[in-house]
Amino acid sequence: MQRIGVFVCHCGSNIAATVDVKKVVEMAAREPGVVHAEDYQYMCSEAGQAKIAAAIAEKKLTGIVVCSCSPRMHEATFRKCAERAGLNPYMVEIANIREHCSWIHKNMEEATEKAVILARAAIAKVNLNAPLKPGESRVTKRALVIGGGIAGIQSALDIADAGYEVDIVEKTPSIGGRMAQLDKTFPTLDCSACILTPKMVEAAAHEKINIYTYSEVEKISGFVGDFTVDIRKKARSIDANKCTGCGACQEKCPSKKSLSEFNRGLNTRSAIYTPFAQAIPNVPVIDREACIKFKTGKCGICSKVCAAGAVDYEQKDEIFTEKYGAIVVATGFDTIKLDKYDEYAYNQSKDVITSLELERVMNAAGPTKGHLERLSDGKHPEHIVFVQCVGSRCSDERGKPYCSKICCMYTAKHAMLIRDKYPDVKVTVFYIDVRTPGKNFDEFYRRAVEEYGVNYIKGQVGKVAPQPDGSLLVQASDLLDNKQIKMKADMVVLATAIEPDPSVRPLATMLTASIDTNNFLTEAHPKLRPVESPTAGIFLSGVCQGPKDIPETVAQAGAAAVKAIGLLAKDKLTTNPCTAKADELLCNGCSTCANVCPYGAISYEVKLINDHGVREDRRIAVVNNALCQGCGACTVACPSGAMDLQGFSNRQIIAEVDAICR
Amino acid sequence: MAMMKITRDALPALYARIAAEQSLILPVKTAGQTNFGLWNETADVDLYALKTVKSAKDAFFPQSETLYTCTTEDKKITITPEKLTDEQFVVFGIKACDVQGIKVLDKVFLSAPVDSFYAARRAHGTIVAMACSAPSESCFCHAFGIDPTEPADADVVIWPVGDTLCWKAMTEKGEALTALAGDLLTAADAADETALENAKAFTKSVMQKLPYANLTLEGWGADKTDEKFNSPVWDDLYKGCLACGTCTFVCPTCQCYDIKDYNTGKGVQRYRCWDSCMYSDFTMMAHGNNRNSQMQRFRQRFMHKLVYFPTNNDGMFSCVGCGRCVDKCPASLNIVKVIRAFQKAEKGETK
Amino acid sequence: MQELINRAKELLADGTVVRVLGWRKGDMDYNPEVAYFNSAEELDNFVYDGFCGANLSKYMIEASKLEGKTLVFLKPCDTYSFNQLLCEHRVDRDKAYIIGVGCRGKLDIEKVKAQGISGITAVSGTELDGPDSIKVSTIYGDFDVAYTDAMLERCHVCKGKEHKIYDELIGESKDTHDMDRMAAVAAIEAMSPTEKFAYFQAELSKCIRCNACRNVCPACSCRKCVFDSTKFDSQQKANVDSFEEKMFHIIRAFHVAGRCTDCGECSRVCPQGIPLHLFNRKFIKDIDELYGKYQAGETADQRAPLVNFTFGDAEPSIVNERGSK
Amino acid sequence: MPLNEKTGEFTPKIVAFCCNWCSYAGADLAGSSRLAYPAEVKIIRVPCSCRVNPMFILRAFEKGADGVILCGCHPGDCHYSTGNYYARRRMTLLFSMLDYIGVEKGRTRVEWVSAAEGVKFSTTMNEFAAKIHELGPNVRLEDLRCKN
Repeated sequence: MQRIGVFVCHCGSNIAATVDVKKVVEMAAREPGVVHAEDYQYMCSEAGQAKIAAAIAEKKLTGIVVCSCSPRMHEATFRKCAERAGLNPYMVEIANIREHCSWIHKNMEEATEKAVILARAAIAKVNLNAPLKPGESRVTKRALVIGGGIAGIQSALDIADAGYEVDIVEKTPSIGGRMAQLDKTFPTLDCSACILTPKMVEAAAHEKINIYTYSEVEKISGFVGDFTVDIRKKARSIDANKCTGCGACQEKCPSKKSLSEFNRGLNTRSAIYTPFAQAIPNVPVIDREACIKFKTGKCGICSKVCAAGAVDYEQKDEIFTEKYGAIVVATGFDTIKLDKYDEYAYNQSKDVITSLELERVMNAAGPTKGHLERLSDGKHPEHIVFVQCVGSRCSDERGKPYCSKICCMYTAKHAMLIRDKYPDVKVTVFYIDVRTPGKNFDEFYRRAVEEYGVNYIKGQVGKVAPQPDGSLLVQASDLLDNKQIKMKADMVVLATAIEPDPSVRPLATMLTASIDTNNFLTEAHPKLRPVESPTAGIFLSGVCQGPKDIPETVAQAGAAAVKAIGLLAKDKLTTNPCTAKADELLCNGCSTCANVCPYGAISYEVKLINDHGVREDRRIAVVNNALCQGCGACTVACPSGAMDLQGFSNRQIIAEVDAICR
Repeated sequence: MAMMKITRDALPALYARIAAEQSLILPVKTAGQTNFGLWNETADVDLYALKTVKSAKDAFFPQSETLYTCTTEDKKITITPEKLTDEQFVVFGIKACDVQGIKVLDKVFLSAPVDSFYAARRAHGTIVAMACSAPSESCFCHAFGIDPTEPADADVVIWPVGDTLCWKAMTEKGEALTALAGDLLTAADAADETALENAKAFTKSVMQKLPYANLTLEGWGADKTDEKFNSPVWDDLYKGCLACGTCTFVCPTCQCYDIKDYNTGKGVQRYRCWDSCMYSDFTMMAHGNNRNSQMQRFRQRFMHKLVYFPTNNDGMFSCVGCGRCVDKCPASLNIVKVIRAFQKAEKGETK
Repeated sequence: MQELINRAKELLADGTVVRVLGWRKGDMDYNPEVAYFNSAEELDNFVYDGFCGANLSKYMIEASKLEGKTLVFLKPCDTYSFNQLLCEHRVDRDKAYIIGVGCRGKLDIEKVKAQGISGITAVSGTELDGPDSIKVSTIYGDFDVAYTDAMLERCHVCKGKEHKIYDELIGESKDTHDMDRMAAVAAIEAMSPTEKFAYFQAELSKCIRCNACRNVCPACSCRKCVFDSTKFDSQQKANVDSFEEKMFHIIRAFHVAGRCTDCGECSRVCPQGIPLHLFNRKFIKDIDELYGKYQAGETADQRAPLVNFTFGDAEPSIVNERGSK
Repeated sequence: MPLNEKTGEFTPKIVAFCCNWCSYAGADLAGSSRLAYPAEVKIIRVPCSCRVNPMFILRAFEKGADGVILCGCHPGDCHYSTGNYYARRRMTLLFSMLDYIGVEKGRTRVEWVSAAEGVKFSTTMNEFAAKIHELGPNVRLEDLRCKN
């Protein structure tokens, strides 16, 4: 049986004016377990707290109830007070007789009665309270960044600058990501490579950053502060320590017919290759599928020409295990496949391209060396049609329901760049809406229209038909003039929807991080915790969380880094003790609880259980206290009542219900 | 006392007359099922049902009953014992097997220490037994020496004969009830007596044709503990058992109960309620359970009925052959299968 | 039936399984019991006919704890339960060898008795390939009863003849569906609150808390039921008044909502004939109508509706529009 | 003993489960804004609406409550991201079942109240209490043992 003290606060006249405080004290004193009850002007004041501390000591109280303002106001105060007096802080309950009582009721008798009942409920609850102790877990002071695009690079740099070791894992042979493929960036039109490359170099040179390119995350276990990750370094077939990056091997490689991933398949590359000139690391990779040596056993030219002797055909995938305290996910995006969009003739005509392909066409290092020309015949185009929202804001299953957010701006950029460089080329843009929120964005778009004479037509393109003369016939509707339009074009550029990189799905499973129906990683709170995953210790950087442009990506990358730093800066994590706990004897091991846990906090283990003399191996739920946030979803999902929430246990809540309904 | 009779049409009037003086408990149909229940004007009486789902046990040993109530006011606790039954009541239409069931309960509850709640009910209850006219395929009361046409130990016995019921008071309580029935009863004549004898003979002929007519209790009874307890037959038989309490709760003789507290918010009601030895938490103690497998629990129930009880009660079995468990067991396990499985095993036959 | 016995003997003999879970001949033609068979000799008492209604899936929870594989016979509707148990890690697929047995609907002797037939001594014609009517012999004479007239309620709303999980199939099955599964639920929904209350009050007042419905239910597979544990202060054995029954039956149905395959065992075993499936089906109907059609046990890897959601789910206030007028 | 039982009028018992993050704060805001609602409403704080077990609601009725209301964060705003979505399904099914067995509609309610919606909290409680007054005492789910 508890020895409970009840402390009723007047809150000056805030409570006492409407609630007969003395009556509450008198009634509370009669409740079972209550051995002490008193009132005071301001319980939260130093003098008030001293009274509580004194009573705890004198009456050997094991639990206290403070009838005062909202627990949101002073629960922490009274818990600390109890702790100082030697009482477990979780043996404190608050009866909210101010916000929920004295401030809303005028009739003293009614308010007093309610205050008595609220006190009674709190007493009934504290009778069942148990001392709780926050858990502790250690923090490995090292971060993992998954994805080496601008988001990953920025997060890694920020974390490393704060003094923590960071590993970047990038699945392609070089960091740089999508941004490396872009030509110019809006709205400033500065060259993408010019601003990205220094960042890449900085990351590579940073003493706290290790970059694992051509590598993938294989397995993740553990939890916040203490993740264990297996990373697969795929066989590059090159000894990176010996390679000087001279490029002779690529020049001499006889297999040159593989499509260049970096150039979006618009031209070819050799079997041994670095994806682009500024690649980091500047170490090539042998594409074993395309390599003659690997296919036939003959050739070996690259090895022969390599002065450094860096080529190693025997190299194998290497898996190593590392511990991390925090994980930043920056897996980025890809454009959606256009297989289902026959109406745009993307697969029929080489002159129908995606915007990302246009970036390569416009780029000096691209397949056309930066000359704007038709890919089918190399002719200079006279008229280019841009189609917006290809697969974005789409109501059918071919596309995505969301707005890809970046297309309006990059299309304006493309239109403007073309008109600037080739004033003879006519540019028409079909749009549903032009969305330009952002600093200097609308100005930018208006310049495209007003200064550069880009022809914007509100309407949707219904069909792009390749003509026998090699041109394209674009059929569209003009929604403002309400008429059908047919126009000839030499090139059509599709602003293709972006989607999370497909690698994010299996990764999310490994991380037990939740993803939404569009495969974007879910944030812990859409407004208040936008860069954290609900799974503690996982932070979201860049487009893996939702469509965004470069400045937003960099901002989020920084924010994710700060959150990770905040975690790594701690030596130990104190965990909320109000977590779920499974009663081993009652647990069915049915996994229902894990299904509703938003934090991936529940796992299962097979354990030998002695159930009143019956010994058997049972599958039992285990809650990781470092991950559990104490929502209680599992407690209700659990049919046998095995899962309970400490601090808000079934019996405690029932006791409150009973006390109120008495 | 002389044989009386009442016509079937007059029964409602009889019920009303009895109920005006005392509580009347009789087979009542609710939502398609017949159980003993309190009579009132709207009750759908189903006197002619062969078997109620539950036996008449509730009338003397209710499924749940409060023993005492604790009320708290401030820190003061007041204990109020539940009042013992002090009003007369009539249980009408109990079959011979169920009356024998009550005799079994008497053994348990009326021997020292006497169960005062039960004793009070027995003292105030009048039993009107009704002879069976058409026993069914699950009946085997004969195996326990019960004659369904001649219920023993009742206060009044009634026999349905066509549209008439013969009525005979057997005890003083029965006489009092007969007096209360007054002019609704008339004296039976020789023709009635003949018809009754014919009816009894018919019932007995039915009994002989039923599937369990040849069931005996050979091998069962007092002092058979050693030879039965460790038999491998149990292990084979129990497997289908779902560990529910159906057999226990429909049984006229099962007498185990649990004592529990109900939190009323203002205190505690301590009540007892039927428990089942088939339940995994039966006799659960702090250290665990003394029977921790379903085989043991299954064995307990039948050993108790067929061995332990007769051992402790001069050979009286605590099964009366009502056949309710035969009808109701969800897994089609029942005491007859147990009786026979052992008889076969002991004769060296495989099941 | 002989085919089943032969196959079971083969599987025992070649060591594929170490025991057989099936039905054993009862002492009457209509009460076979669930039993294990450990040898070819014991299998001579195996039976499979219209009265083998028991769903053996739940027994596989215990069988999964035993050494070696158990051969289990599952009817089409039982396979849903097995899948559901698999989904909840309550049975071990590797410990089960499943023979999907044919089914043409299962019989209920109570339905025969309800036709006024008593003194039953024998019932024949109930086997899988038997005739359209069964022959009931009684001490008063013989009666023919149409097979469908003696069928369990659940068979009139048969989910189909397809086995959802099995290792091999023996015997033809029949889809015996000839009634609207939700008709009874809809009829209750159409009542006024007072009528509804009266209906359930009458039904539930019969409950004797024998727990047969719970213990037979393949979804009620908790090691310790919440009503048997002290965790919720909900331990109940009494039936002092009607509330406890309501609490028990609402929560029982709620706990299996989205997990109940509608196998009908609860109603089959209730000694008081309470149509317990009407609780489960109400939840199924609501789930189907509000969250999209869902059949528990269809596969072993579904996400049950109550551990799932969509952003656009109906608000609880929809009950005000859908419920009683 | 309830102090104002002297009037002899029906004073319902109403239990309001409020999630800690939104609705409890909304109730606090109603308080600090002095937005009155009947004293019959008593609030129980739970971490999230998904913590509320249907058994708690039945328990309240068993013990004599006349109305039970559950308040949580608006869908999409749950502090734990998804808790209220589970609560929403659970309560929808439970309420539908209560209606099905003949319990008067309106004795149970779910309302999403944010921390900023003091006005909504107060209005909701006023409405709900009025509804319970209209329905009268709960007799269909009470346990007679809890009556005196």
